[in-house]
Amino acid sequence: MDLHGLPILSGIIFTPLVGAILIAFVPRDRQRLVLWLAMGTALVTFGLSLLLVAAFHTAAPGFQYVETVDWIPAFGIQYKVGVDGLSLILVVLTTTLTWISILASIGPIKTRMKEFVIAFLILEVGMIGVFLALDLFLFYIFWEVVLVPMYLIIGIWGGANRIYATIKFVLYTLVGSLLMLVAILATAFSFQAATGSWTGAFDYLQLRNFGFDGSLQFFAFGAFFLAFAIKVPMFPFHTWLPDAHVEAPTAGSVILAGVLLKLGGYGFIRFALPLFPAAAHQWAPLIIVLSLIAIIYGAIVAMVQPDLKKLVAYSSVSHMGFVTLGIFIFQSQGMQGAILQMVNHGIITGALFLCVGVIYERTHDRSIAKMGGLAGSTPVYAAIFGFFMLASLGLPGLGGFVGEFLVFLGTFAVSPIAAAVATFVVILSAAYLMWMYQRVVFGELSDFLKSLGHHLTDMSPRELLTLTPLMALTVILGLAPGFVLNLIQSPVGDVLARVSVGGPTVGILP
Amino acid sequence: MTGNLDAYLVLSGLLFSIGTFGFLARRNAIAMLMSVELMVNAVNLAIVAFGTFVPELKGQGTVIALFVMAVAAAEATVGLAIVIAIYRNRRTPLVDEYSSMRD
Amino acid sequence: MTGNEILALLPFVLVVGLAMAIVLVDIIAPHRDELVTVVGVTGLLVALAVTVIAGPLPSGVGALPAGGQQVLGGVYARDGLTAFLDLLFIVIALLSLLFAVDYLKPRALPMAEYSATLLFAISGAMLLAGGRDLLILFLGLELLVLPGYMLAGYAKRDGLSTEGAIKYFLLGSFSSAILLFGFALTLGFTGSTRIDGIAAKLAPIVAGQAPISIGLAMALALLTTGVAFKIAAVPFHYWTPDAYQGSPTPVTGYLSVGPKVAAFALILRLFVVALAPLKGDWLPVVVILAAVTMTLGNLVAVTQDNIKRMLGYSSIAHTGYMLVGLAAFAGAPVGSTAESQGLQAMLFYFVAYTFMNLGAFACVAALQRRPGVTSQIASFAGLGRRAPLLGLTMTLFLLSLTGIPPTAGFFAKAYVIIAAVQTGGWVGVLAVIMMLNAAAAAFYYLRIVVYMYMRDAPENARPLTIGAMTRAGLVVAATGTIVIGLLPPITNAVFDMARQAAQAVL
Amino acid sequence: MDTGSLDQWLVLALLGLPLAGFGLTALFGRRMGTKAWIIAVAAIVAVWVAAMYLVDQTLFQHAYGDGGLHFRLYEWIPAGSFQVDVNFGLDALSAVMLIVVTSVGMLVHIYSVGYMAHDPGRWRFFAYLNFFMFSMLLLVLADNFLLLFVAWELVGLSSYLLIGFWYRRRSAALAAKKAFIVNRVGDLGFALGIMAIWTTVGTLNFGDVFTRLPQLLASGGIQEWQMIGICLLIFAGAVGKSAQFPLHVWLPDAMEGPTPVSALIHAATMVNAGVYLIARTNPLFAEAPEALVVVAAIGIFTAILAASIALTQTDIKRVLAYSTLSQLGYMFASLGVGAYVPAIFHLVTHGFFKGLLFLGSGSVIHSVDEEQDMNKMGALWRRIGITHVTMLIGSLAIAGIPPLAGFFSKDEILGDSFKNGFIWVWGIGVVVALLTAFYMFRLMGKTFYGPSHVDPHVEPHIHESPKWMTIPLILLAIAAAVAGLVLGLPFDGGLIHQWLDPLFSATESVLGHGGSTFQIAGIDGVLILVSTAVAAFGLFAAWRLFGFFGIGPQAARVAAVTDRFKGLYTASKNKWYFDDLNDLLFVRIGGLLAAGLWWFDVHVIDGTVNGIASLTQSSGRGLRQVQTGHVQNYALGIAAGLIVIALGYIVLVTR
Amino acid sequence: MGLPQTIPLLGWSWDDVIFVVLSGVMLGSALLVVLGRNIIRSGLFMILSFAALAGIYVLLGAPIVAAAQVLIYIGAISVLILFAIMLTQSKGGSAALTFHHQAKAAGLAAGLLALILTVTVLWTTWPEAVAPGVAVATASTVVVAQLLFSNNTMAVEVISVLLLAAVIGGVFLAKREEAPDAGEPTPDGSA
Repeated sequence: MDLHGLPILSGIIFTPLVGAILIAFVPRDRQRLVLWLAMGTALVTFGLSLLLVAAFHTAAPGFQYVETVDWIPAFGIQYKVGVDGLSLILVVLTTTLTWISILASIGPIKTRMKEFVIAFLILEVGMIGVFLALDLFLFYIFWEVVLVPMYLIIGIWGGANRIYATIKFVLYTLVGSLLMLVAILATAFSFQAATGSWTGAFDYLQLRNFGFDGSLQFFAFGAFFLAFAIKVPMFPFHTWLPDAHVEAPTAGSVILAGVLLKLGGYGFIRFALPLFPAAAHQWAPLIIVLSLIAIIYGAIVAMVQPDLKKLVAYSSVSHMGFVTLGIFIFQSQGMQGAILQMVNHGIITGALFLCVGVIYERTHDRSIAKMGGLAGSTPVYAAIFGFFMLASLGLPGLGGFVGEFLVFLGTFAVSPIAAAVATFVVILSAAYLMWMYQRVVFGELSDFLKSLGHHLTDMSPRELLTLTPLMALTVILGLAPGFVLNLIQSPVGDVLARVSVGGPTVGILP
Repeated sequence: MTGNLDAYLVLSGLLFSIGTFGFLARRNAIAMLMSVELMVNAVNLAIVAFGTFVPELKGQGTVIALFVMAVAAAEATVGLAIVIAIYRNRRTPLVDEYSSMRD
Repeated sequence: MTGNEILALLPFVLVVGLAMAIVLVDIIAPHRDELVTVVGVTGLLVALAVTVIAGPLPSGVGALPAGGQQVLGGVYARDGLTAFLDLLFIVIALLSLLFAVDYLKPRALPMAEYSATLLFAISGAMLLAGGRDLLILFLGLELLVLPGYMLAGYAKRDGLSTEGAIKYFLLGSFSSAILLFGFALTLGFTGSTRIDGIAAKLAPIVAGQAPISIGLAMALALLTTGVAFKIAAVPFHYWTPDAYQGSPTPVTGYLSVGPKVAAFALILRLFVVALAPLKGDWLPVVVILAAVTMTLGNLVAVTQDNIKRMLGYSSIAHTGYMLVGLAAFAGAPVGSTAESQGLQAMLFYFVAYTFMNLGAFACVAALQRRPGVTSQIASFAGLGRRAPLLGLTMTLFLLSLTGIPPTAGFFAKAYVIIAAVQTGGWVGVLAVIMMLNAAAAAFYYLRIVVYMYMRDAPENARPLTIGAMTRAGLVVAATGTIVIGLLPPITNAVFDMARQAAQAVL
Repeated sequence: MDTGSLDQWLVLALLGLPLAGFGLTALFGRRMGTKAWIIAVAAIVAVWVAAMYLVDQTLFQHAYGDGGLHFRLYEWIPAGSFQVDVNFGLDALSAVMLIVVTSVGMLVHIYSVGYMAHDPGRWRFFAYLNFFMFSMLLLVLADNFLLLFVAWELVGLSSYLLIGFWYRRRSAALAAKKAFIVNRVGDLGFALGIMAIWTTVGTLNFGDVFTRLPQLLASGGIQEWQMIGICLLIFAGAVGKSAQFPLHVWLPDAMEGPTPVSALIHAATMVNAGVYLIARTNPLFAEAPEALVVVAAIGIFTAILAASIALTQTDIKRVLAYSTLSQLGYMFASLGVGAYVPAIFHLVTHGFFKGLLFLGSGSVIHSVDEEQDMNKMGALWRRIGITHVTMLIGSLAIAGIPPLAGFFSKDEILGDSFKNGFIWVWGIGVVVALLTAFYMFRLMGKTFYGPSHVDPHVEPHIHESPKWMTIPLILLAIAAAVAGLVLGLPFDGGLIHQWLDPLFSATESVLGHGGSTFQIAGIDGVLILVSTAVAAFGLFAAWRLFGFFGIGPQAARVAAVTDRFKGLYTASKNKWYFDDLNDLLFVRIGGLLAAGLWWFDVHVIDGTVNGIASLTQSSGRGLRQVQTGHVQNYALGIAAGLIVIALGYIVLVTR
Repeated sequence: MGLPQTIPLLGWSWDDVIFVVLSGVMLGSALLVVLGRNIIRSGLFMILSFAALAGIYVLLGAPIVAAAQVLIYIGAISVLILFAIMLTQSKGGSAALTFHHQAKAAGLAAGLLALILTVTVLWTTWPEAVAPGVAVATASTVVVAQLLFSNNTMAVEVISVLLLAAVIGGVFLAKREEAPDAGEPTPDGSA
């Protein structure tokens, strides 16, 4: 299938915006209509992204469906979007999680539903835009567009300490991204200075073929690193995450964990590495060490969390450590694993947050200590929660495993010691997840839960509807990750060719 | 001495400094305003001196000095009006008692 | 005077005439605020149209001879920069008029004197935009600031207003005297009152044909201090918070934009043209001023609970950002693109800043329509619910002030940084400092959003009505803020104008 | 799939049937009530039939030749140069494993119908059991390391689910978690081993790895220490799954699961996976004899360690669990000394008799109202005859009394150890044999003979188990009785050797063993006599102390013996304090570390962030002091600024 | 006249003498303006200072400026200021507390400024055309008038606008608000 000349990418990017504008005109009291419109928009976007999947030429290298419109010709800034395998899967991840999140919010969000869905749809615009932008300026704009709706989602619909959390989130993110803006502009200028023209100065496709000067690379990479590391988040820039997750409403957490954290990983692969390969090599040892610390550290700290969401948040720190490790090990399997891990983490952690949300809906509490014995009273919930718990700890056969393993494998090929350190986390993650699961699900029904009486119901059909697709995806990605791996084969090859270290290094056991 | 530009400029500078001191040290709004007038006069002296000694300026110095005086007059008008307005509110001309707004 | 000369001067004349006309209208029909507003707005629209016709604009409208259309022997000239700034000043006047109506009336303050004074001030600003003679520039400056002092004290029964006014006035005249001394020394040293004449006299010094004089350094110091005061750069900013807090809110809005941009216009003529040969000498000072200004502005703004004061400090920070553009110009080699881009960025920043900052103050004013509403940030609590549209608009302005895309404020910052980075060196460092500042600034801007959306309105909050004029003004400001960011043709148009304006002084 | 032959379909059916059984039971089992077992049991019976057909094809018909049947289902992970398929292999080793797994599995399933009849969660139980069967069969049939690893972890998961089956019991939940986590420690090593293999040879398929890795070593492509490293990493996986020292701690706790689970998973099948793995990777170990020594050492140490603990335990299932550890130690020792066939032989016989013993213990427990403490049993032999007889057969078998199954396999292990030059292994092995016989008959004595200590309330209700349970017991007893005779005779040339020798001969020849012929009249005969005598002595000692068919136990002598070895006795009773050590290391110190890191996170990292924020605020607050509200101060500031700038300019200009 | 060309002994020209005297008077009275305790007396000294300055203008050959100085500064501004002083003099006015506590710092700053200004002026070569000691050309009224109405036409117009604006604003601010309608006399009428 081929979509000859249809601006499918712009369609995907701006459909949610159109939906948001439509919803803005719906009277506040027509809640149902608002919801239908929101769901409809999200599903149409989802459908469009699937259409894109169908129309995508997996075998073809490079970017497809590139759209270019001059925007600010004075600086050669363009509206330029395009899709390759890497962005494709992340776009599909985004569109999937968006409709699931909206569906999941129908019950929990009780006030200002209209504003909520508008914020959510605009958030979707930003996220998709980041994944599709091929112009650095445009990329930056979408990057920042993501910020505001998330700020509002946490700040308005969040928990008790939401304001602290949301401001922390924004300031943290801004510090990184504004420096990234300086770096973007610096690279653009460097390009302009060399070519004598602004044409193409923000064009990713041209910039990545342009060898930047060493010191510029070093500092620009540093700025990009900061922006992406904060978003990922990498140790020690991670402390906004537990706060944001704890305070965010369920859907916010889902998107935050599911997509927003991926923006950082995506940024590394798409921009930081190809644009500044030499600097990437300079920075890589530091980043690898930080990743290793994050992997172990996040897991250990997760072990003592009293709050379900905080636990999952710290587990995200640990899991996203694989992503950065896989990326910066500069090895084909490692990077493929990192991408796969991004997708898997998006699905699994998103689902875990949904699971936490389900119980929070009933108890308005998230402290592990008050839970217990859910297996008896809500068996379906316990089973699904267990499923994602296992997926999260990287049980083979489920999604999490393949990505993790590829990262470990790639790391091992480069540095067995690093791999051993990283792999050690499989024990820790089993420990904290199972410990959490045991205390929440096993045992006798806790007094606190008993006091809820008949309010402690098992999953509703709507909740099932949000989680079952994710279960299916988790299984599919575990059993047949090939379709994702095939998509990212050529982007990863390309990136690695640019950082000029590729392929497994055979025979370097420790 | 009278034929020396430097003398006039130094004189101007001294007058300017005296005005500055008055502005910094006096507490009464009107006294401060008077200090500013001294400063403006100092500048005027410099301008006139330049107008006399610098050939390119011909009579321009004089002209500018006249305008500066006019501006000073306007400034004084406005300033005094404001002083009177605030005096109605605060019943004091001492500026350092006007510190309801700070930080 | 030829017809062309008349046309070139016409916008200024129209604004002055309009001011007088309003005085007349008030004498003929006293206390007719609506009438005054209508006359004022209509007149300004006419002036706007005339300015467009007079040009020169990049679209080819009102093409003028090279070097601009000289008027009256060259003391005033209309060039790209004049046109650019005139348009901006008229818009500022227009918005300041619109926003004032609903604020002044409940406080029994007359519209006529306000409008007339405001227009006189604007006419002063327009003189700064076109003046090419030190005397004209000085008179323009005085014409700008004297009405400003009066506007600051416009709520004359209000102790804070008069207190702000007298502080503003005293310090303002002090700085005027300093600036004037600088003028005098420059004048004496170069023997010319014309800015291009001064530049011509200074050129040999730069070329190394004449020794650079210590007296000239003193002149530079006096001039720098004078203009730094007018743009409210640290450490000459002290008047800003107090004058802003005390002034009636629409006046604060005007003060935060009009005199600042006009003072920058003076800088453009004085430093960028007349003292351009010495730019290597004043660059370090500008770099330091910019860094200190934005940092202090933001740091102190973080701690403010009074929104007008907070926005006052924030406007100090914005001065710092604008200075980065100037530094980019000064740091770039003569004739390089970076030189031009620094100025373009600065000019673009003026436009964005005008819309967003005036807009933000207008929202404050709208909230304070009923006398007695304080300027405490807490008064914004629950605004998102009480007045969703007002809340949304305010959010927009705040996001723009923060520099979040795709608002005008973002592009303004981006252009400044492009220029700064392009110039490199210490100016590049300045860009980084600027971005760190922008991040810190997000804290206090977003705090207002927090109040509006994340806190509940006080129990006794009464319903909020927004006057038609304010509404119209807000629409204009909001549209400007969005459209300049979001609609590429508009962005580019503004940018082209800025480019042409910058070319005029290069 | 490459071709669609019937046998390939059958292999797939081996996996598909239990998986389908799991899915259907999980989805509908709850609604089926007491009949929830039907699907699951039917699936396993079908699997057994199919397996038997395949075993016949493999072992008797040699339908696939020596190499076995290999085929690919689909491409699983195509990650550039890392290509892993879902592919299966069926050779003699797999077939032998199939016999044990499917037979014991089927019998346990049947047994469970009776055992779990009154448990409301029986549908879950059968679903889990089926899932375990799927995992275990996948483990046996997997033809590459990664797929094996998947199965490896899935059996761990099944074990987790089944140990924690009675999730309301905290101890069960804890034991389940412990089992999984301890297993993961081993898996960590295994996973690293797999990575090492791929990094060195670029493939994970068994066949390719087994040929290429030795080649690589021969050609100098890798160093010998790398080979040893790979082998030890793989062995780490085996240590975890087969509960060898020091990862043995999970298995006794795993007895929290229902008894059929203990029989199936924690005795007959899953715990053998480690043995299977080492046997499977024998071509690699052949190149790393040093690694084999480690295997032997760990194995025999575990054997004696576990046996010593089993001596003093009072929980009937825990005795059996330690016994399992001990027997697994034997198998590893056997592998370590290069006696692969005896190891597998013992695996098979142990599968039968240990399955039998566990099921028997379940029957015992069932009869005394779920009591597991042997101190509250006694004199049961009259009341539950079938159970008694079958367990007696099992005990004799494990004790190594001829001609029961255990005798043949254990004897081969000890014999080969001795003959291959591992005298120390043999020596310890003989001691273990003695202890084995002793603790098994201690168990028998305390349970079936001597006076009754059964709770008086329970006493009247003691009853023999239903047919569902006894029939599997009888079948297993028969197997435990005759398996040795069938497979092990003639010595060193029985069926098991015919099947497996081709598989291991290459390796055994590389190691330089296996050349010697069996001499019943020579050294072998002596060894047989020694081990039989030792076993008989242990049996006799236990009989004297704990009673036998009406002969009363001698409590006073027991007390005297324990008093004499007080220290050893307490240490044994407390399982040599391994659990306490683990608790200290991982729960307490680890918990402190985690709490410390969290403190670090909140106060140092986040503290820095918040510190920067508050520093900003306080510097802002400090700076706002400049704004005094006094005009003169402002003016002075301006004047000062002017002076500074003037001086600055003057310096700039005059420099 | 009968006077000698130069002053005996000193060898100064009479102009110099007058300059010195006028300068002394000007600076002295300026000092009294800023140092005096009584604000009314300060105002009066200011007038004296301005008058001396007018004399210096004459010496400089700018009689027109001198005239304007007398008319505008002494005639208008000073009177205006005195008037305002009277208006704002509260009962028992605080005559004693005229100095701010930062007076020392102010003195330091002013002294530094004076030093810098003097030094810079003296060290600078100004582009003066007239040789020292030679009387300077006076700017005749005609020249000034020509300048005013040729090059500086615009400035003239602007200054009128400025004054108008100042008056309008000044009137509004100084107007007593109790009776907004009544055209009360304001102190700034003379400007």
